[in-house]
Amino acid sequence: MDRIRRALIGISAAAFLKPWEALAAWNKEAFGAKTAQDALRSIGVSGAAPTKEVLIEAPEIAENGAVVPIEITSNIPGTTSIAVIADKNPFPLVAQFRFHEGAVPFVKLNIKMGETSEVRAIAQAGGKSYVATKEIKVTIGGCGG
Amino acid sequence: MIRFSKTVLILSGLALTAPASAQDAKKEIQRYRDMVAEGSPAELFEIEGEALWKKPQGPRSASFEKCDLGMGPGVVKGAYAHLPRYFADADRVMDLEARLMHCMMTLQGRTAKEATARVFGSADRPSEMESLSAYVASASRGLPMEPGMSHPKEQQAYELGRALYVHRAGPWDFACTSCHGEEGKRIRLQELPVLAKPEAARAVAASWPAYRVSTSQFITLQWRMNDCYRQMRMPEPGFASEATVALIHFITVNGRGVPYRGPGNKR
Amino acid sequence: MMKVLAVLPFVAFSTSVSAQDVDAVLKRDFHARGQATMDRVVQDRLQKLCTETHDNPPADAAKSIEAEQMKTIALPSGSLMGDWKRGERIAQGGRGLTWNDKPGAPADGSCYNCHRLSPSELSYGTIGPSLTGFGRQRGAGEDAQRYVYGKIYNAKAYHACSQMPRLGLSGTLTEEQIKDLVALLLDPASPVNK
Amino acid sequence: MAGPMKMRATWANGFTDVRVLMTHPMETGQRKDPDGNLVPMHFIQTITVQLNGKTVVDCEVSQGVSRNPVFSFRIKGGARGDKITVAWQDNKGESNSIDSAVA
Repeated sequence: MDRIRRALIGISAAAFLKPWEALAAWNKEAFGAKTAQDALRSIGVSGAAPTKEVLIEAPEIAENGAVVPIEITSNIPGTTSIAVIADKNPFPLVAQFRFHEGAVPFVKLNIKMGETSEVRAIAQAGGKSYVATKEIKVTIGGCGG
Repeated sequence: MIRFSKTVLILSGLALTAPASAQDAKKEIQRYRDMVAEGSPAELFEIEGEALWKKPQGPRSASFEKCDLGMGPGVVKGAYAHLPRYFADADRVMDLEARLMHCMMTLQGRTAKEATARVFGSADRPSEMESLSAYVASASRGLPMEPGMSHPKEQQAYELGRALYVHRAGPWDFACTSCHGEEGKRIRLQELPVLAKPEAARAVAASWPAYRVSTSQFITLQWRMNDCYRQMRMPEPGFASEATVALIHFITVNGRGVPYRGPGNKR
Repeated sequence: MMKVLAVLPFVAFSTSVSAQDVDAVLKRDFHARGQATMDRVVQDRLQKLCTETHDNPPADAAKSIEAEQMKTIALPSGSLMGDWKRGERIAQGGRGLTWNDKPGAPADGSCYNCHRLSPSELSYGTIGPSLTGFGRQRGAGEDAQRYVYGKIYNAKAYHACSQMPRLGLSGTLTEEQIKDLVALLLDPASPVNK
Repeated sequence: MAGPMKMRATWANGFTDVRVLMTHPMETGQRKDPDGNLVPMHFIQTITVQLNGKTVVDCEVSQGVSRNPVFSFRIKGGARGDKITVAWQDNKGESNSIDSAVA
């Protein structure tokens, strides 16, 4: 179905697209992967180099796993994408952002985390992959408010 | 309006080790709360609430646009900042939800039973009362909280709230003070404001109602009173009853004077 | 007089609310739901005393209440040490006795809500004292076991207006569950004492 | 009909900051409703951010994004009055979009 949609979008004139019709296809294999390694493979990443040029801004302790705020910035020139992976989630790949001309390789989002886990941000630039990692502890809160 | 804050990028390269002390843990939790508050879905409920305010409902097919929240029929701006207050037409002190219920009955012609059939919503389906509360409260942002305290019934409500706050009952012998009686205490990681004191009550008056991230729900002070009594193992207090309004009035008066900056964010 | 009241809301009002007023309000404004029946709003002698004195009862009144509460504690015969692993689960959980808990289903102790116990649990409350290392300091002897069992069964036997629920007397925890909590606090193998 | 979205785009010091809120349950397919039935998967899969009709960021996301998603993006350049459009589509084919002028 996705493929048919993509094909249809391909042949329709871009000028007449509604905003959502320009949306990218969804990588079923990568998002269905049960391990961080499989997810990375499915988005074409192998042997990402650890770097300090990709910054993960997130609290070290999250009061609630339902909402864990994460902000990622890549200072690597020519960054074209950033993927977010929560290692211990049932489906570790949370999101992949592609940055086109004009976009700063920066994103802030809220993710779910079932338990304390490493969170990785993988940036791709010039055909290479770079990774930053941060452990986030997920705790049990009080009675809410 | 979205409260937009400039993101701080410099911090992120530092402090990658696990927090070593309780002090660090506290700081990290504060950072968590600050980051969550930067992007609050509370505003989505304000949009829903505004639509509901204008939507004709009930047997009389009336909207809330003639509902008098204390500032005159239809005036939303600044209304929340003056609640709870005494309303002569009902001869009682009302908080926001009690007053909304009053308008549902008198303007829209709905029964009390129908109006309160579903006052606490779920993440999937917020209640009408919650969305309306988000909208009305948001229209008091920046204005000082000044609940009514001049009418004898307002003073009575305050005193009833004060008495309920310390009243121990139920199988676990709890009063509000069992958790909210001593400064600096917490349940799990949640700090517990001493609501009899202005400093703590101000933070509450300024930020409720609020979006609760753990359940993705919009929660109101009526919900807070209800769920506290549930956890006190008590029977259920009536929605917008004199008892719950008195407690809310007690807290809001203790916290008065602070500019309203909600709807806020809760864990 | 009215004007003074309006500008000084934090002083006591002449419109003070009596205990009878509060009782009447609770009976009128609250309703039974699930297992939370209306008999729960009726205060017993202890709750009345603690409410009236803001949890600071005169010494003789406190003593009389504590003696009365002590009589409710029936220590089971034999060892009071259960299984600390089950105790940890009971200490972590917070279910039981609320209007949306299933009547008759096992309840928990809600211990971490107020106490620090196993040091690995970061999310602990501070309403009660930290109990980390409790058994290391007190030992696991018979006296310590009896004290911990009694305290969990009825904390009011030791402090009349303690904020800790009477977890045994109220029917929240069973004898076996309290023994498991005794082990959590006292067993040298428990993470509390590591 | 999808729930409301809200967006704010502001220009300062050569950058346009975009923050967007979306109403969406982001169901994982693993949660049970109060009756014990599994709530079917229902989550946003793709999002695009456009500046004056030209895509600057496109995203694929999973059910691991929190309910009622909030995203911030940053665009180099842009100017007050430029049109920012954010659109999403979920796994059921539902979609929504919002646009607003850079302030």
